Parts: sequence; structure tokens; C-alpha cells
Amino acid sequence: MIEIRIHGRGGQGAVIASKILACAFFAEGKFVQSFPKFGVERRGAPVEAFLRYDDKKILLRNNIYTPHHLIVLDHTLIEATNVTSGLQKGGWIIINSSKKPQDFCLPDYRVACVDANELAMKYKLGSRSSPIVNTAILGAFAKATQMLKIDSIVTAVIDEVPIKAEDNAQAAKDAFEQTTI
Amino acid sequence: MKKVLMGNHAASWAVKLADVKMIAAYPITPQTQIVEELSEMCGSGELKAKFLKVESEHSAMASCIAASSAGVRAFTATSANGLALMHELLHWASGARLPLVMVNVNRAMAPGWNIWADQSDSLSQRDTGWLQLYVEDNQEVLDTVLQAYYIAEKVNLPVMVCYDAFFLSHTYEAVDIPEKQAVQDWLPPHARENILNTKDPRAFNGLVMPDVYMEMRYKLQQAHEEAVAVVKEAGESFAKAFDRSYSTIETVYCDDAETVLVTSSSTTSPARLVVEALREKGMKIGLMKVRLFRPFPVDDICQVLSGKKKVVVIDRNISFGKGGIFADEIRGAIANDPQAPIIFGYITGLGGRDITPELVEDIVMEAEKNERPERLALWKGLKS
Amino acid sequence: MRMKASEELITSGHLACQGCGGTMVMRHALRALGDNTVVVIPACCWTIIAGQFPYSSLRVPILHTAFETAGAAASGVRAALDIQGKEDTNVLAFAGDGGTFDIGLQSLSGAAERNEDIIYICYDNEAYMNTGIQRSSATPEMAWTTTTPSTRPKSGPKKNMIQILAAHKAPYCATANVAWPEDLTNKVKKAMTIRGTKFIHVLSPCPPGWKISSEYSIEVARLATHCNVFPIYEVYDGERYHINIQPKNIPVTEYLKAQGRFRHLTDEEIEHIQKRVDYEWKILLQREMTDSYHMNMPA
Amino acid sequence: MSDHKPIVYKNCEDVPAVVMSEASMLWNKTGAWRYIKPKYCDKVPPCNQGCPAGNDVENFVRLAEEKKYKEAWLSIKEENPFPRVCGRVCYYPCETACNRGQFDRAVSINALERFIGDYVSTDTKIERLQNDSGKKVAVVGSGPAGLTTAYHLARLGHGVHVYEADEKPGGVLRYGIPEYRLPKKVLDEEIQDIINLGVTIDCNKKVGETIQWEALLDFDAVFVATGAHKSRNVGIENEEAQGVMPGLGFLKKVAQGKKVHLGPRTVVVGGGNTAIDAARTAMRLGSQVTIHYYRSRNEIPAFKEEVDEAQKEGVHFDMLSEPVRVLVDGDKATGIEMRRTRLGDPDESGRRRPVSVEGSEYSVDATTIIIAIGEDTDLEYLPSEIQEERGRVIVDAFGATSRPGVFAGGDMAIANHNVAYAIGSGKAAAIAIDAYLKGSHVSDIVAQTTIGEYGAMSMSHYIEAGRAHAKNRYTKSVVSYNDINLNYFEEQERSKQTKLELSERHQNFKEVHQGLSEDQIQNDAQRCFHCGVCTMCDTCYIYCPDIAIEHKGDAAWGYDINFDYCKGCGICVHECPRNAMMMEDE
Repeated sequence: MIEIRIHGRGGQGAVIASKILACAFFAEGKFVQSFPKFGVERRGAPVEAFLRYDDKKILLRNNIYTPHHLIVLDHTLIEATNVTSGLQKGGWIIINSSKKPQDFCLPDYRVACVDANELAMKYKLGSRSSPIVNTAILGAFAKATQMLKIDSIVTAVIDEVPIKAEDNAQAAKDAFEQTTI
Repeated sequence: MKKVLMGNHAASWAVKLADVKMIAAYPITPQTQIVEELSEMCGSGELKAKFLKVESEHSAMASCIAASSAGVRAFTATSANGLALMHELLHWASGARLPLVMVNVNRAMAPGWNIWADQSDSLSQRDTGWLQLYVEDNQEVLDTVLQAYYIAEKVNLPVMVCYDAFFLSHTYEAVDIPEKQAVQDWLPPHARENILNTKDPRAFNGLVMPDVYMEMRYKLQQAHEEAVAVVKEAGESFAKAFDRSYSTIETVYCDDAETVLVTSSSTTSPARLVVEALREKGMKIGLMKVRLFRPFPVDDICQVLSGKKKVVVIDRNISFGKGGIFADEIRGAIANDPQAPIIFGYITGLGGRDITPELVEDIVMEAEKNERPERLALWKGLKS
Repeated sequence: MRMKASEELITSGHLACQGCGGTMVMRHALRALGDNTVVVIPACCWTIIAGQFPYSSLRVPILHTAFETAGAAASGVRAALDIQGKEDTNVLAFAGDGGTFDIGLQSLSGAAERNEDIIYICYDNEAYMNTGIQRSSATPEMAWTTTTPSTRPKSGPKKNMIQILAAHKAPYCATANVAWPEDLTNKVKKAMTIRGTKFIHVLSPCPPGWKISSEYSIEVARLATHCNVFPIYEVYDGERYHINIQPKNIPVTEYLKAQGRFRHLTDEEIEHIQKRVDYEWKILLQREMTDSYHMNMPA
Repeated sequence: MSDHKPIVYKNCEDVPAVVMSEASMLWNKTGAWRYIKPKYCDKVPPCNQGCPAGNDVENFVRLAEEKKYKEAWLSIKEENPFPRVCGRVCYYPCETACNRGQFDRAVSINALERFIGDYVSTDTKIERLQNDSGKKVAVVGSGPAGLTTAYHLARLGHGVHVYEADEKPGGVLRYGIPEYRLPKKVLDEEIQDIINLGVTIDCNKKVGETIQWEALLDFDAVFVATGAHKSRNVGIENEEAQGVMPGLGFLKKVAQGKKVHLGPRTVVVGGGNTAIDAARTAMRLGSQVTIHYYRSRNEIPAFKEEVDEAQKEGVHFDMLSEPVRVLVDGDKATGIEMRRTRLGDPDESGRRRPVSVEGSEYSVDATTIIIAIGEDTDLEYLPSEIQEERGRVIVDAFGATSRPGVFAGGDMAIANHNVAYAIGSGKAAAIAIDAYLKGSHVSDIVAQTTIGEYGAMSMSHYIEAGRAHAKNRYTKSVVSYNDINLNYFEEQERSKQTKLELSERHQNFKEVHQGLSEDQIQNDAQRCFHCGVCTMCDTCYIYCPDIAIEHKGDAAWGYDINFDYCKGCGICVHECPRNAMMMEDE
């Protein structure tokens, strides 16, 4: 069973990202479980969402404390919060950032970056002040982890995103291409 | 069709499939997405129902009672304080013998404000005459809401489907959504006698004098007793139609078990892992999931537990001054059995505290270690 | 409108007190509504008047419902009827003043805000009569009740329900009085032609509660209007006022002296009530007048 | 399942699971809650009590309101053969009594009666009520009393022979009331209705002269009503002079079409109706007229309206003046000496007594002096066994004299000298004679037939006590103004009769009052309170909280009270607009 934790800010779509990813894994035949950090979500405040997938039915009914991988929708969270808390060594950290992986000092982990903000702007997803990056970054996740196919991500995005589904899917595809590892 | 759905949306889908005609609801976390989704469904026209956006849970229940009295399938959903606000009307719905279905997403009662999982809200309503089913995962949410209509309309009693806040309500899992036609074939169209009808005008719920009130209450109790079989029948016929089977209780490894772990709702899932692991270690342990709480399936439970050495009950709820409610109910059910086991009642996970496999194992091992419980209410997971 | 007793939608044998005004309200309302009507009754005198199980004193279906739920229950019935294609069936919520002014105000407000297509009649006997004359927020100022003894009578004026409903922009609000049955039936008939929430507030004398002899029931109710204590008017869309019955402007003392519940009043207190009544009446007249300056909201 | 029986659940299984009604509450006989019970009872409207002729005023007003003019006419005719006459000449004590008068103004009952009479009479026949009894009754005098008795007796099946001293029937109606108030044609037509019933009117037959009293005794009964037509003398000097004439005599001559030469100035002495009639007649004959009356305008006994009309027509009034002597030139009167009076203390009638003012004499020129200070009866032809007192035959309430079988009525027997009373006395006598002829006792039917306190008799009560409309009427309980529930009435203007233009009233005898139009009649009929009489207004029905009042049905009049359910709240009685109900003990 693999556990993934997504960090974001309220309104960035961390929970949706978690769900889309779950759908993508589900499409690849996995058992999945996706859920937000059970709390009080407020716009702008740091939020977390979780994802489990497995080859058998998932029977855990608790929060994820020691994730295998992280997705970080906003690189400022890395300084602001202890994102790597409980993260298992060698795990991936997929960061939305124009910086390069080596710019982050995360020695125990594998880091991948993609400028999802730029992609969001390119496809006019969200606004400049609050770009919607949750779909694009999933392309980076697929690219970096290779745990699932980009096509699965694209299909899930198209199924799950209610508006601008194609643009979101394209953003994910672009991210897949532009991810730096 | 399988879809990744949050528990709340699984409930919404069931309501849509059941062809519910009237929904009245008021927002409360963690129930809200159920009715948000239903609102979307009504808005888009895929569900042809009236949706009353009432000003309180109390009015939601009042409207549902009224709509059901007027002969249509009605639905509402709530949690915690919302449910408590409905309390009076819960009696009204059962006393009026209405086949209402309500989802209650189990949430802790305030104060302090706590929106997380805790069964105390619905268990506080155990004496209102409603049937109560506690479910474990999102698939069961959908399947049970459908069965709830089946059961309710057979016994003319309201049914409450309960599941844990966030652990199910907000958690996405793959759910197999039955075809609409298949559901319609299995769940007969809503057709009832004794409804508000201007062609045959009757007064409902009027004054009942002492000379017959007791008989009517007796009939209500009778209906509850009969409902146990109906719940089983619903589960069996559902299994035939959809290949997923349900009953009043579910047992795992109980036949030869010396110790039986008893759980309900989402707590059952980690318990399955624990029992599986302990079995592998050679421990004679079984698991009993109690799905039907009202009516309490006394016979089914006693049949499983009679003769066992120990029964360990995990309660994510408490009846203050006594202890865990499932544990207490089981004690009461089996009290007259000469082969009654020793019952360990554990309270844990209140207010959304995680129940991890480690915690469950801890509980089981502690019970295994002690000959008898020190007291009725044993607490696990308190800060030390 | 002449009907045989057997054609009336309310039967004899009901359990109302002698001279009950609330019973007359139901009778007049049903004369207008006809048999294609569902009546929703929360806890109130009518819970009893309708007769105990297994009987009913109405020839239309009744849904007895909890005290505070008339608005919501009527909404539920409306929804269920509509979804079954029975849009032509009238839904009448029939509640007392307690169930309307006090405990049921929330669900009524909800229904009115949603503009449910229901007729809500409050038969106002100005106290909790069914439980034995306790004050409600419909109890008039300085009246005696069992919870406002004459040594400490009800303080503060009666709540203005029509204003509350008018503030909801209910399409039709009206007051009525059992002493003018035709006005009442006409209002119910008018309400039937208007979609949305119709609220009719009917003064309903209660001989035991008002401490009057039963035969004075109508006479005292009539005085209430002629003394301007209970003006009869309509409010359309919460804005346009129309007074239906021109009062004879009789001094309130005539009305008050006719009732035991006001027996304790001193001349000064009566004077105080008179002043308030005059004031309220003037305001009502002004509201009616303002009508001519009223600017309609653009469509 | 019967609605009228309670449902009994014998065992637990019987009890339904759902709280749902199975039957109505009709099994619950709430009549047992009652302490006292309501009752419909028609009472006496004050107009009915006030009508000396015993008209069922309220009834004919109601029928007129329903535009059932023929029924209204028949209703009057049941009591009174002279609706058209009364509609013109009655001084309408009914209107004086009318409760509406205290509210705004009385209903125009008199004009209504006239309208009904004029509207219907010519094409409707009055039927006899009973077959020929074989009995014969002699009626002496064909004035309103005699003709009324004749009329009722004929309807009751008796043979009636009327003896009239004059050449034509009608008495005072024909010879005392001028044409402009009562056209002879109207009178003739109403008399014809009486003749049509088989009544023989034998004119030019005067008892004691052309027929003897004894001959009358061959009849089974005798009714005498020869009126009061002997004009009183003032008792002053030269009263017998040429140019001085009695009022009634003057009017009779005019009525007979005889030429009367008045000269340019006529003085009328007196203030009664005869005086006014004489004055107005004299006006119409072209004379200037002055009325001298020894009290003031307030005390004048003539109908106020007549006095007003006279004044409008140009009659001068010289009040507080009394005649002293007739001034003559030879045997011809040239004027009259009058003297001023002043008002002193009230006399037994309550009016202030005139007191002569000595030394205030003055002369008035006159070519004619009409003395109209009252009329007396002439009882000389009656045998002594018939007792008299102060010039009147002594009779009981039904006109029975001291001699069995002989009855008397009209001005010769009663104090009130006017048409309505005469008609009333004639009817009372007819009832008494009928009873006498049948050998029954009048005393048994007094209560039943007397309406109210003033002695008016109801023929309908007499002939058919069981008739639907009269059935419940309490003959003594008169509805007062305070008994009326005024909440149900609004002020409404009284209809006003149009009158002949003043300019058209000279040199002719055209009828002055022109009656009311149908619209006016409707207006006034609707103003009627219907005191004490159920009009099926539905007030009781609509307010009954217990649905215990039920219409009798499409055809029948009135309501039934279902005492199985009536809780006795009393609202129906209290709210009845017209006091046609009452509460009574269980």
C-alpha cells in the first residue's frame, strides 16, 4: 500500500487533486482511498489531502502519518510548514515551483519540480493571484514517480474536472513534459 | 458502473437511484455534500424530485414527515446537533409509521464544537422508534440507503443510515453504482395506502386516548421485532440482484473463536486487519460487525456470542454514567444466556480520534490479558 | 353560500368549547377551499377539536403535526402533492397563535421566505388556550392569563405578525375576524388564486380564555375591530395595504370591559391602551395611504 | 361503518397500527353539553302591534322585498280589505312604531301598502276561505268598519247584508275624505272586491227610517257601525246663520258632486282632520282659507303631514284663537269674531289646555264659515237594551254589545276615530261574530288573535293558527329597538313619495300623493329590520360553531336546530339581527 500526502492552501484544490489521482489509480486497477485532512478548511490556510492505493481493499480508516510521497502545491509551504513530517525516506516530493529540485534542501528525498503556476496561466486556469495548479502538478507526479501513466491522469482529469477539462488535461500533459527531476 | 465517490455522494447516488420524490435538508458538516449533490441532481433534472431548502433540520424532518404522509418517498440527511434538533420529530415519524429514510453522518455532539466522527449523536436517538443501520464503507453506504427504502416500506418504519464523519463521509473510494433499471426492478415503486388523500379524507396523527395508545405502541414494537427478518430479507434479495450481501450482523472467524471482537461502522475495517493478523499468529479470535442496531438483532448476536469466552466491544460513543452503548446493548441482549461470555467494553475514537489497527490490537491484547474487565467502561487511547 | 350541514367539510360532534371562534374560522375557510384540500394542524386547540383517534371532525384530510412545524409540514405536503401532479390541491396550514407567533414562527418564516404555495391561517385566540390560557406573544398588552396574573398582566404589546409576514414579501397577507365570515371566506378564495405563501390572521374569540359568556363570542370579536384593536386589512406583496372594514372607532373601553381578562384594568391603563390603539391605527392608515406613492419594483 | 356509532376495538389485534381516522365525530352527541337551548320564535314587530287594522306589516314588507307583490297584497287582504285606501289615508301608526325610526327613519310602510295595493288589485280576485255556512249577518253602515266586517264574514262563509243610509257605500271614506286624498275610483274598486265575495250592499236604507231595527233581528247576528257623522256645534251666537256649515257636511256635499258656493273667504274652525280636509277642499274650490285653532301648532290633532300640505297649498293658520260669535248681515254670515287664547296646564290628553285671553277679541271677514270641531255618533235608532256610555256603544274587545248577537264597531263604538281603527274593530267583530255563529267562545281565542298590547287582531291567526308563518309567533312579545342587533344594519335613506306640484292643486281634486316607484319600494322594503321575524338571513346558520343549524330545505321556510349537537352557546340567539330567536331552559 502506498500513501501519498498532498499539501496545499485552502482553495488550491488539494482535495480534488487527491481525488483525481485516486481516480487515475483506480482506472489502473488499484484499490484507492482519498480523503482530506479532517478539519476545518479555510481559504489560504495550509491544507492536506491524502491518498492510499493498494492492490487489495484498503481497510485503514485513519489519517496518514507516514506517507511514501508528497505533492506540494505551493513551494512556500515548505518553509512555512513541516511538510516532510513523517515522510518516508527516499520518497518523492513533487513541488509546484519555478525553481529547480536542487534549489530545495531536502537531502533524504527525491524532488521533482514543475512550474504549474505558469501552466495555469497559460491555460487560464484560475487567476494570477490564485492559479489552479492541482491538475498540472499531477502530470509532474506521473512523470517523476512513474507509478501511473500520464494517460490515466489525463482521463481522470477530463472525468472529474467540471469546467475547462481539456485545458486542465493539457496542463497536466505539459507538466508531464516540463517536470524537472 | 464503478466510480470513485466520497461516502456522502454514495448516499446521494442511492437517493437518486431510489427515485426519491422529496428531499428536505439543512446544511451541517459533515453531511452537507449529500444534499449539495442532490441539489445538483434535482437542478440538472436527472432526479425528478422536490428539494426543500428548509430553515432547520427540524423543519427538514417535519417536511419529510409531511411529504411521506402525502405518499411520496422522502429523504433527509443530518448530523449531530441537527439530529438532536430533530429529536421530537423522530418520534413523530415512527409513531406515524412513515417509511422515511435519513442518513446521519455520525458526528460528535457539542460542546465543545467537534465535527468529527462519533456515534453518540445517533445512539442518543435509539429510543425514537427508528431503525438504525451502521455501515462500514462507501459501497455499503449506497447499498444500505437503497435497502433502507426497501425495509422502511415493508415495515412502515423510518430508517436511519449511519456512518462515520470523514472516515466515510469525506473519503473517496471506488463504489459500484447499480444500474437504475436494476434498482427499479428490485425496489418496487412507492405505493402506499393510508396517505393524505382528498378522495378518501382521513385525519392522521390525532389525539390517542389511553385506551388504545398502549396497543399502538405494542404494534410499533412488533413492527420492530419483525423488522429484523426484513433487514435480512432485504440483504438477501439485494445480494441476488446486485451480488453484494448484507445482514443484521457480519461475522469473521467467529465459529471457532474464543474471543470475539465486536465493532460497528468504519471501525470494523481496521478490526478486520487486526483479526486477520492475530489469526495468523494463531489466536482464536473472531470479529462481529453489528450493522443493525435498531431493532437490536438479539437472537443473531446471542447465537454468535453464546459460549464464547470473551467479547471485546469497541464503542466510538458513550452513554455517560454507563459506558459504551454497543457493549451495553450486547450485555443486555445476552444477560439471560447461561453461556454468556465476559464482555469488555472499550470506549475509544471519540470526537474523530483515529482508530488505527495498532489501537485495536492494543485493545484486544489488553482484554486477552485480563480475566475480567475492571469496570464497564474501559477507555483506550487517552493521553497518558 | 348556503350549504347543508352534511355538505359542510366540518362535522358536528367536534370537541370545541361552546362558542369557539377557532371552529368558525375552520368552517369558513373550508367553505371557501372546498374538499380538494389538505389541512395541516400543529398542536393547538384544533388538535382536540378535530376529534380523537379514530375519528375526525373534518371531511378533508388532516395531517396533525408537531407544535412548531405547521410551515414546514405544509411545505412538505405541498412538495409531495406537486411532485404527484396535484398542484390543484389546496394546502391549508391551520395553526393557533402559539404555533404561529411563538414556537412555529421559524418554520412559518422558512415557508414564507421560500414562498411555498400554501395558505396559512392563524386562528388567534390570543393565548395558549389549549393548555389552559397561558400568555403567548399574541396576548394583548395588560391582559390576564394564567401566567400573567392580573397583579402582573402581560407586558408589552401583541406581536405584529402581519408585519413579519409582510417583511417576507409574502404575496398576500390579511387579517380577518370571525364576526365577518364573508370577508374571511372571500379572503380565502382570493388566497386560492394567488401563488405563493398566503397568510391570513384571524381573530378568534375564546369564551373561556377571554372570560366572556359564549354567546358574546361574535359580539366581542366585532368590537375588537370596531374599537381598532384588531383592524381588518390586506397587504399585497408585503407593500400595498388595503383596509377592508371601516371601524366605527368605538373607544377601546367598550371592548375591554366586555371581557373578564381585562377586568383589572384601571382607567389609566385603559387610556394607555387607547393611545396605543390610536397610534397603531394611524400608522395603518398611513401605510394604506402610502400605497398611492408606492413605487413598484421593476419587473 | 356508521358515522353515528363509536368504534370499539375488542382486542389488541383490532387496534390499527396507524393513527388514522376511520369515521367522523358525529357519534359524539355534544348536545349533552347544553344548559339552555336556542329556539326560533317569531315575535311581534312593533309595526304589527302598531297597526290598528291588524295588518301583518312585516310580512307584506318582506314579500314586497322579494317582489312577491301579489303575495304581499294577499297578505294585507287577509287582514284588511282596504290596502289601497289605507295606503292613502291611514296616518300610519305602524311607522310611528317602526324600530327603524330610532335608527334613522321609519320604513315607508304606508307608501309600500299603497304600492302593493295599486300594483296588484285590479287583476286578482279574493277568494272565500270557507263554504257557505248558511248563516246570515246584517251589517248596518258601509263605512270602513261595516265593510271590513262584511268582508271578513263573507270570506268566512257567512251571508252578509249591508244596510247603508246613503246612496253609495263607503261612509266616511266616500263622504269624509276628499278625492285628492282618496280617489273614489280606488274606493269603488276595493268595495267591489267585497261585493265580489257575495256581500249585498243595500243603499238608501236607514235603520229607524227605511228599515226597522226589529227586522235586523231576523239575522243570525247584527253588526252596527254607523259611525260618527253628527258634526258638533261650537255653541256660539249666529251659528245657524247662512254661510255657516259643518265640516263633514261640507265635505259630503263636495263628494256627492253638489255645487257649494263658498265665496272668496272661508274660515275653518277646528284642528282635526276634518278641518284640514275642509280647508284644503275649500282651497281647491277657489276660496281663500284660514284655519282657526284654539291651541298651537304643536297640539293640532290633524296629521302633521296634512297640516303641512295645507300650509304649502296656501291655507292660513291662525292659531290660539277661538270663535266668539258669527258676525252676520241679516241671516247671512259675514265673518266671525275670534278671541286669542293662551296655553295653560296640560289636560288629561297631555296637551296644554287653551285658556281664553279676555279682551283680545278680533273680527275676521268670511263668506263661509266651516265648523269642524268634531263629530258625534247618532245612537237613537238603537234599542235601549244596547248599553251606551258617553255617546258610544259599550262593547268588549271584539265589539260585542250588551245584547247577544249584536255587535258594534267603528266610530260609534271606539274612541279612536280613524280608518285603521275602524277596520280593526270591524275585523275584531267579524272574528267574534264567526265565533258566535259557531257557538265558540271568543275568550278562548283572544290570546291567539291579539297582536301585541294594543288590541290589534290577526285574522290569519284566527283562521289558521297552524299556518306555517304564524305558527311560532309569540303574539305578545313585541320587539323593541334595543332588541335589534344594530350591527347588521347600516343607515339608508328613506324613500320619499313625490307629490303633486302645488301649482296643480288648485281648481281640481287630483291626488296629491303620487306613491312610490318600484325601485323606491325595494329600497324601503330592504330597510325593514323585520323585527322578531326570521328572514332566513343565515346569521344563525353561519355563526353556529357546531354546525347544528340546518336549513329546512329548498321548499320549506326556516331552520332546524340539531339538538343532538347544539352545545347551547347562544351565539345564534345573541347574533340574530332581528330577535327572532330566544334561549329557553332545557
